[in-house]
Amino acid sequence: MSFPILSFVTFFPVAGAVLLIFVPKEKTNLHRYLALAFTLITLVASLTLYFHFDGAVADPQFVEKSGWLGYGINYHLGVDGISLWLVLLTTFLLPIAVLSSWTSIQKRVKEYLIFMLLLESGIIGVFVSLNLFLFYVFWEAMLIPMYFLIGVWGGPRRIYATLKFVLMTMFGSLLMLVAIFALYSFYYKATGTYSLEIFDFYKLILNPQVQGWLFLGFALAFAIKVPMFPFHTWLPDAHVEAPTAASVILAAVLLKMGTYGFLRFALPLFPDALERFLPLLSILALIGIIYGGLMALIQKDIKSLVAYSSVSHMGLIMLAVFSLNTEGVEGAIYQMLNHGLSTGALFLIVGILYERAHTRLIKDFGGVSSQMPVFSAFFLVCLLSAVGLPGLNGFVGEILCLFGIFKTSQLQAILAVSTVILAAAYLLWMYQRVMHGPITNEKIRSFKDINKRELGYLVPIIIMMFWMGIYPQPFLRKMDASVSRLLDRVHNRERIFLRETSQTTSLKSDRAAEAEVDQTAKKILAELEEKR
Amino acid sequence: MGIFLFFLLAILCVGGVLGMILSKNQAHNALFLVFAFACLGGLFGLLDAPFIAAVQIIIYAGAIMVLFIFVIMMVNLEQGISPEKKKWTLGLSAVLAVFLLVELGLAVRGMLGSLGRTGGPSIGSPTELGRLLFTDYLYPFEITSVLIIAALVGAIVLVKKKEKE
Amino acid sequence: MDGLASLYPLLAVVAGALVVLLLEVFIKKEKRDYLGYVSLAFLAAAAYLTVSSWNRELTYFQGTLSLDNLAIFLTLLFSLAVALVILLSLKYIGQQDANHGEIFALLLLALSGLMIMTSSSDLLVIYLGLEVLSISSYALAGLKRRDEKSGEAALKYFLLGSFASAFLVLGLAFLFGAARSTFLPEIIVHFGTAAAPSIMGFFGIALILVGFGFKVAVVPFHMWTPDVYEGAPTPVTAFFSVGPKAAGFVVLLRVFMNFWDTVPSSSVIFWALWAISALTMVVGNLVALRQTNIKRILAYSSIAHAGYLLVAILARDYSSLVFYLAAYLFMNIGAFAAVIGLSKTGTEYLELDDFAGIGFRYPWIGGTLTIFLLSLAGFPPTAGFLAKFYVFSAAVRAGLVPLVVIGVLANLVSVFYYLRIVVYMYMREPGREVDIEIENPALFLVLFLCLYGVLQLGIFPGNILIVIKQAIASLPVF
Amino acid sequence: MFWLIPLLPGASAFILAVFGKWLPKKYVSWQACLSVFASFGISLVSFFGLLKVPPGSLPVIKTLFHWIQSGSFNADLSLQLDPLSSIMTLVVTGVGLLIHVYSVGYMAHDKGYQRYFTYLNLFTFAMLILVMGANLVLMFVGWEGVGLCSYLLIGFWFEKHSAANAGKKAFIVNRIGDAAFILGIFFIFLIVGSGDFRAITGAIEGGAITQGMATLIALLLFAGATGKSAQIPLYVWLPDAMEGPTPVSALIHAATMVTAGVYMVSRMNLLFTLSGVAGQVVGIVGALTAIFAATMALTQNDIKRVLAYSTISQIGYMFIGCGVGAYAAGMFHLFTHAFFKSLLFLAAGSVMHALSGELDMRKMGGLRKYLPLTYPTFLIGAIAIAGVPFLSGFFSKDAILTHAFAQGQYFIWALGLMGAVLTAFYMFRLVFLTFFGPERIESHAKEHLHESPRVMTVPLVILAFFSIIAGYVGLPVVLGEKANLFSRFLDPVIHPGPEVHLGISTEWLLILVSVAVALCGIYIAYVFYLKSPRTPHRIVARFPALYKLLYNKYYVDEVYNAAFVKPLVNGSQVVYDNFDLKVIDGTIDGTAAATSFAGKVLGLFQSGLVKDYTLVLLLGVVIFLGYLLF
Amino acid sequence: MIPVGYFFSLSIVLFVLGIIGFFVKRDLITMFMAVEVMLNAANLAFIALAKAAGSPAGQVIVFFVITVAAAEAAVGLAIILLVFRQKKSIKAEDMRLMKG
Repeated sequence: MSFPILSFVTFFPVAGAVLLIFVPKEKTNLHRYLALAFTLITLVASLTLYFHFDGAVADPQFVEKSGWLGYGINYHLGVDGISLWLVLLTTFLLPIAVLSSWTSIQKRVKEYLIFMLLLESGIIGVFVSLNLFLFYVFWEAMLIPMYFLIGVWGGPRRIYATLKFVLMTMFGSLLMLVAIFALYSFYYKATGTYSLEIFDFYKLILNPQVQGWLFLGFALAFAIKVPMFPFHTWLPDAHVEAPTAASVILAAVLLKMGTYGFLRFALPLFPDALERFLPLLSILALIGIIYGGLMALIQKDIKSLVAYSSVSHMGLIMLAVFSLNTEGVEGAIYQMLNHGLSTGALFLIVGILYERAHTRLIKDFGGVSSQMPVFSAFFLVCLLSAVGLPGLNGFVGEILCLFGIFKTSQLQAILAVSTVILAAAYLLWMYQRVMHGPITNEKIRSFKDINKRELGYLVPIIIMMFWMGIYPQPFLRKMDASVSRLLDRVHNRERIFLRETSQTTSLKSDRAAEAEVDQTAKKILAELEEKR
Repeated sequence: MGIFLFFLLAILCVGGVLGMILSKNQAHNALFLVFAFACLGGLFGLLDAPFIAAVQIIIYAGAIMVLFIFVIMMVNLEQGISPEKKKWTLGLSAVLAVFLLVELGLAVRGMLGSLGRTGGPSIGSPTELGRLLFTDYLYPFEITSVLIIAALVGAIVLVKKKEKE
Repeated sequence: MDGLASLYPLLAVVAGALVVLLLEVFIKKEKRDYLGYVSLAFLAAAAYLTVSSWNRELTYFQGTLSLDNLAIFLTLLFSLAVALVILLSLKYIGQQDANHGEIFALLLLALSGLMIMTSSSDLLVIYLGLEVLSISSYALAGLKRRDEKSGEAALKYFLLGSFASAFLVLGLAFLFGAARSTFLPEIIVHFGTAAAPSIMGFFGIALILVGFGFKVAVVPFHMWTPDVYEGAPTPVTAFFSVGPKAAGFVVLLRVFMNFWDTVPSSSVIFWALWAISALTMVVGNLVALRQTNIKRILAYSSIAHAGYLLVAILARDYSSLVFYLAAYLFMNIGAFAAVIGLSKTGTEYLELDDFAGIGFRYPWIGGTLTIFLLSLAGFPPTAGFLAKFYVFSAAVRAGLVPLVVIGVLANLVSVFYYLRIVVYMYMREPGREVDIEIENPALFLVLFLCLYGVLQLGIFPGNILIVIKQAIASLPVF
Repeated sequence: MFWLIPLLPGASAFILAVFGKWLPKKYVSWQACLSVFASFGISLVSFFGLLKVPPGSLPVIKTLFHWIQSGSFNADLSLQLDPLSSIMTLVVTGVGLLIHVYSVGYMAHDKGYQRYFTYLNLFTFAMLILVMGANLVLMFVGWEGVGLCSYLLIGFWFEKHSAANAGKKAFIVNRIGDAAFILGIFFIFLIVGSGDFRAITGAIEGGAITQGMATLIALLLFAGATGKSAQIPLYVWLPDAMEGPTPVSALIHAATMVTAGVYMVSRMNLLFTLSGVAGQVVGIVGALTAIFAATMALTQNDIKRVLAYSTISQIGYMFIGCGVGAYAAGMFHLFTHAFFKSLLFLAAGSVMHALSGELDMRKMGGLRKYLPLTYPTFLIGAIAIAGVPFLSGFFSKDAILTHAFAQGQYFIWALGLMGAVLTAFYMFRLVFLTFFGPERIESHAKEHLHESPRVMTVPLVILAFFSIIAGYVGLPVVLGEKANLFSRFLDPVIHPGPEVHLGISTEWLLILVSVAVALCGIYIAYVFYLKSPRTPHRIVARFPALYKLLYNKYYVDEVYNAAFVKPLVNGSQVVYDNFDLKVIDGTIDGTAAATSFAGKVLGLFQSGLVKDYTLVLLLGVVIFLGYLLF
Repeated sequence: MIPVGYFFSLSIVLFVLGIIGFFVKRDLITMFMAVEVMLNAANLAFIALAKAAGSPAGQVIVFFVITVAAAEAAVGLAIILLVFRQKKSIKAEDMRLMKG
C-alpha cells in the first residue's frame, strides 16, 4: 500500500490543531508560524495530488478504502477530476487565510488558529469522501469551526449571523440526512447488503416519485449551501460579521461544497427527478444571477456587496451545472475555482482596508488609490477577475459557463449574460467610490500601502489568476474524463440497473430493454456475490 | 347476604373516600381514609383474600395511616385547608376524571360478566400465600427488603436533624 | 448452583450500600470521601461479577431474574454511570451543603433498582425494581435539605411519581386480568394467541406505558422533569438523566421486542407511541428554547432525547437504542460534570448569564462542555451523531420517514439552544463575576472519561457496537 | 515573426507594470516607445511580406497554444495576418508610436508617468490582439482588453470625480455591447462549431448559416460594435471619455479603439452581406449617428468634446460604408480618420498644453500667432475632416457617400451629406474660435503661453503629412479601375459586394456635391464666427429651445439615467428593503420567532404547580385510552 | 355469591375518586392520601381479578403493592415534613419555586 496521501492531506491540519493545543497560550507568534507551516505542508502534499493525477481516468484516484463501522460505513477516500481542484483550492487558500489574519487577529490567536486548521480538515474531508457517511460527517463537522470563527472573532452582530449560518445550513443538511437514510435503506432492500458508497448508489434505480423526494432532500441542502436564491440571506450576514480569513474560506471554499454536492450527488443520483426539477432550479439560479447582481448594486457595506456578488456568481455556476453539458459543467467547475480565487481575494482586500480604516462602509472611503497605489492595482486585478475580464481566470470560466447554458437554452443564456454587465456595474462602481475621487476622509491620508506580508499572500492569488486566465488547459484537461462520466450518468447513458421487488422499479418499459436490464442486473449481482 | 355486605362495604368505602375529599381537616381526612381502607379490607375478605384483608387492615389502616396522623400532628395546622380554588383546574380535572371513568368502564364492560362470582374453591389461604411467597415469589420478596432499606434510608436522611443543629 | 451467580452483582451493590451506611456512622465528616471510594470498590466488584457472567445466560428464580447479555451490558453501563456520579459527588456534597454519606448508599440502592429492572422479564419484579429506584430517587432529589428547591423537587417527584405509579399498578392489574400473568413472555404469548386481544389488555399496556413513560419522561408524562432536574443536587440530576431513563427504555425494549410482530393489532399501540415520540421530540426541544437555567435546558433536552429513543423502539432496531443509551450516558453526564465544575462553595453557576465568557477563562471545562453539547446536538464526529445516525437510519429503513423528518427538524431546534450555551461561553463578554474552585481532580477525571467515551463511541465504536449487537441478538425471540 | 507584433508592447507593459515603480522616467519612455516602434517595424515588414503572399494562402496563421478547449468550445491562442489586420496593425502601431512619443512630452510632469505608459503599452497590446486574433474569442479578448485600457486611461486622473466616473461609465456601457457580442459568438459556435474566422467564412460560403440566423448573429455582433464604437444608442460614454489625457483621446477614442467596431463588422462582412437586413441596420444606425452626433457637436464649447462628437459622427460614416456593403470604403475612412482625428486631438492637446489645460473655446481666440506649428497642423486636420478635396478625408468620405448613392440608399446618402455640412461647419467653428478672432485668453494662462516642445510637435507634423497624403491610396474609381489601391489590397478578405456602376458623370457630380457641401459648411462657419460673430447669438435667441436641446446633448444622458440607471438602483433598493430584508429574512427570522414563541406557549403549562403537571399527565392518559377505545 | 365484576367496577370508581380527590385537595398530605386511594383501588382490582382467575398470584402481588405503598408513604411523608420545615406550608400551590 502506497503512502496514504489523501488521509495525510485531510488529517494533517488536525494534527496541527492538536499540537497547537499544547503550545502555551502566550506564544502567539509561535502559534502563527506553526499554523502557517502546517497549512503550507498540507499545500505541498496536496500538490503531489496534482502531479500524479491522471486526467484520462474518470474513476477516483488515490483511493483509500478500509472498513470502519460496518454496515456500509467505510473509510473511503479518493479524488476525481472534480474534487481534485476543490481540494487544491482549499489547501491553496488556507495558508493565505492564516497569513491574512497575522495581525488582524490579536485576541485568542491560539484558538483561532486551531479552528482554522480544523476547518481545513473538515472541508478537505468533504471533497475527498467517497462514502456518504464519511461525507456527511465532514459536512457537518466543518460547521463547528466556522461557527466559532464567525461567532467569536466576528463583528457586532456575529451571534445572529453565526447562528443563522449554522441553523440554515443544518436545516438543509438534516433533511439531506433523511434522504441519505432512504437511499441506504433502498440499497439494502435492493441488494440485501448495506452500503453507503456513493458509487454503489449510482447503480440504484429508483422510481421517479421516490427520486423526487430524495432529490429535494439533497438539493435543498446544497441549495442553501451554495446559496441559491431564495436561501441566500445567511450569506451577507455571515460575511459581514465574519473575520477576514473566515470570509475568505466561506466564500472561496464553503460555498463550493454546495455546488460540489450537486455535481457529486444530486445530479447523478437522481437523473429522473433532476429532469423534473430542472426548470425550477434553473429559474432559481437565473433569478439568483440577476437578483444577486442588483442587490450588490446598492449595498452600503463592501463585504455585503461582495457577498451578494457571490450570490450572483454562484447562480451562474449553478445554472451552468444545470445546463448538463460538458462546456457548462467544466465551466462551472472552473468558475468555482475562479470564484474561490477572486472572491477570496476581494475579501482579503476588504480585510486590508478594514485593518486600516476599521470600517467597511463604502461612504467612509474615497481616493484610497492615491494613498495606496500598489494596493489599488491588486484590488483592480482581483476585481477584474471577478468581472470576468479576458486574460484573467474569470473569463475562461464565465464564457464556458455561459456557453454551456447557451447550448441548453438560449433564452436562459440571454438573461444570464446580464451578469457580464451587472458585475461590471456593481464592482466598478464600488471601486470608484472606494478608491477613486478626492480623499474625503482625513483618516485615509494616514493609510500605508500594503506591506510585504500582505503582498506575500496576494501575489500567489494574482499569479494564479493570470495563469488560469492565460493557460487553462492543464486545469480543464484533468476534468474531462470525470465530467464526461458524470454527464453519462446524468443522461442515463451509463446506468447499471439493480432491480428490486417493491420499492424500486425499472424505468425502461419495453420488453427488450427489460431483458437487457435483467441481464445486466444479474451480471452485477453475480459480481457483487463474488466480491463478497 | 354477600351482596348486601358488598354494597354496604362499597358504599361505606366510597363514603369514606368522599368524606376525605370533602372534609377540611386533615386529621378527619385521615380518619375517613382509615375507615375507607378498613371497608376495603372487608371487601378483600369477601373476595376470598383473608390474608390480604388482614394485611390491609394492619398495614394500611394501622401502620400507614398512623404515619399520616403523626405527620399531620407534626405539621399541626391550626385551621384546615379548603378545597382547590383554581376553578378551571378543578373543572378540567373533573371532566377528565369522568372521561377516564367512562373509558375504563367501556373497556371492562364486556368482560365483567366473564369474571365469575365469588365463592368456589378457596385460593387465598395464608398457607397458600406463604408457600407462593417463598417459592415463586421469592425474588420479589427479597427485593422488598432492598425496597424497605431504601425507604428507611431515604426517610431518615430527609428528616433527621443535621449534626450541628 | 450456577443460577445464584446471577444474583451476585445485585448482592454486591446492596452489600455496598449497607457497608457504606454502616461506615458512615463511624467515619468523621471530613473523611467522607472514603465512603465514595468504598462505593466505587463495590461497584468495581459488581462490574467484575457482571462481566464474568457474559454469555452464560444465567437465570434464577424461575427466570424472573435472568442475567442475559443485555442485562449485563446495561448493568455495566449503570455501574459506570453511578461511578461517575459518585466521583462528581465527592466534592460537590461538601461544597453545596448536601454532606451526607447516605448519598452513596442511596445511589447504590438506586443502582440496585436499575439492575433489578433491567435483568427481569417479570412485570412485578420490574415494578418492584422501579419502586426501589423511585424511592431512592425521591430521597436523592431532596438531599440538599437546606435548599428549598431541592425539597420542592423531591416533593414534586414524589407526588407525581406515586400518582403515575398508581396508574402503573392499575395497568398491571389489567394485564394480569387479561393474561393471568405478569411474566412478559407469557403476556406476549397470550396476546399473540388470543383471537382478538382484549381491550383490557391494551389498556393494561397503555397504563404501563404511562408508568414507564413517566420514568423516561416522554410527553405528556414529562412535566416533573425540569423542576426535579433543577432542584435536585446536580450529580443526582446527572444520574436521573441517564439511569432511570435507560432502565425505562430497556423495559420498553423487553416489552415491545416481540410485541410488534407477535401481537395482531399492535399497530394501535404503535401509532400511539409514534405520536408520543413525535410530541416528545417537538415539545421537549421547543420548550427548551426559552430556558435560561442550564439544568432546565438539559432537562428539556433529556425529554427530547427520550423522543429520539422512542423512535428506535418504533423502528425495532434495539441495538441502536442501546447504543444511543450508551452514548447519551457519556454526553449527558459529561455535560452535567462541566456544569458541576462551574461552582464554588455554596454557589452553583447555573444561569446562562453566568456562562458568559467562561469558555476562554476555563478552557478545559468550557471546551469539554462544548463537545458534550455538540454531541447532544448530534454533530459528528461525536457519539451523539452516530447514535442519531443509527436510530434514524433504522427508522427510515422501517419506513418511518415522517417521524424522522419531525425528528431531524426538532433536532434542528435543539441545535439552537445547545449552541446558545456555546454562544454564551465563547461569544459574550463576561458579565457577572464568576469564579470557581478549580481543584477537583475527580471532576476532571469524569470529564475526561466522558470525553473519551463521546469520541470513542463517535469515531471507533466498533467493539461496543458488536457487544451490543450480540447482546440484542441473544435475546429470546418468540 | 509577425506574432511578435502584439507581444512586444505586451512584454513592455508587463515589465512596466511589475517594475515600473523603480524605473526612471527616461528609461520608461524609451522602452515604451521602442517596443511600439519595433512592432511598427515588424508590421511594416509583414505588410510588405503579405503583398507577396498569394491570396489563396491567406490568412497567415500562427498558433501559439491551445487556449480554451472544453466540449465543443474551442479557442486557440492564434494570431493571423491578412490585409485587413495588416492595415490595422499599421494604423495601431504607427499612430500609436507617434502618440507614445507625443506623450513623452505631454505627460512629462505627471506623477503617474510609469503607470501611464504601462497602460498605453497594454492598450497597444490589447488592440493588436483584437485585430490579429484568429478567432472571435481572441478578438473578444482584445475587445475587452482595450475596453479595460480605455477605462484605466479615462480614469487616469482618478482623483477627479468626473474622470473616475467617466471611466466607469465607459466600461459599463461597453459591457452592455459586449454582452450582446458574447451571445453573437455563442450563436456562431453553435452553428459553426468554431470561432475561427476561416471556419466561419467556410461555413457561410458553404451555406451552413441561414439568412435569418445570419441576421440575428450580425445584429448581436453589431450591438457589441455600437458599444465599442460609440454608436447610437451606446455612444454616451465617448464624450465623457475626454476626461482622460489628450493623447489617450487621440489614440484610443479617436484613432484606434473606437474603430474596432468597424474592423469587426468588416471582418465579419460575409455575415452582414449574407443577412442584408443587418447591413441595412448598420447603415441606418451609422447615418443617424453621423448626423445626430454632428448636431451635438455644433454647440459644444469644450474643444475636446467637439472632437469627441466629431469622432462619433465620423465612425457613423464608417458604418455607413459597411452598411451599404462598401466595407473597403469604411475601412478606408477608418484609415484616414486615424490620421486626421489623432492629429486634431494632439493639436488640441497642444493648445491645452499651451493654455495650461484650458479647454473652453470661449477662453481662447487668436492663438494662431502664438502657436506657429500647432495652428497649421490643426488646420490641415480640420480641412481633411471637412472633406475638402485633395486631403485624405475627402477621398474616404466621398467613397462612402458614393457607394451609398450607388446602392440606392438615398436616404442614408442624404443624411451623410447633411452630416458633411455640419462637420465642416463645426470644425471650422472650432478653428475660428480657437485660432482666429479676438483673444479671450485668461491672464494667468497667457503668462505661460508657449508652443509645445519638439517631442510633441514632431508627431503633429508627421500626422499632418499623412492626413494629406493618406487619401491617395484609395482614389475614386473615376480616376481608373486600379486607382483604389486600398480596396484592391483588401479584396482577398472583403466580399466585393454587388457590382455597382455609376456613370462617370454621376460620379463626378457626386464629388462636386460633396465638395460644395464642405465648402458651404466652412463658409457658414466663417460667416458666423469671423465675419459677423453676432449671428450665432441671434440664432440662439431665435431658437432657444433648440439650442438648449443641442447644448444639453438632447438630454440623452439624463434620459438614460432616468430610464435605466435610476429605476435599477432605486428599484433594487426597494426590493432589498422589502423583499430581501422583510420577506426572505422576515420568513427566516419569523420562523425562528414563531418556534421560540411556540416554546414559550408550551412552557406556560410548566407552571410549577403539581396539579397542573398531574393534569397534563391525566390528559395524556385520557387521550391515550380514548384513542385505544376508538 | 357476588359477581366479581362488582368489585372490579368498584375499583374503577374508587380509582377515579382518588384522582378527583387529588385534584380537589390542596394540602399535600391529603393529596397523597388520594394517591393511596388510587393504589388501593388498583389492589382491589387485582384481588378481584385473582379471584376471577382462581389463582392466588394476584393476592401475592397485592401484598407487594402494599409493601411498596408503605415504603412510599414513609419516604413521601418524610419529604412532606422536609418541605414543611423549609416553607412552613403544606399547600400544594406554595410549591412553585421552579417553573417555566
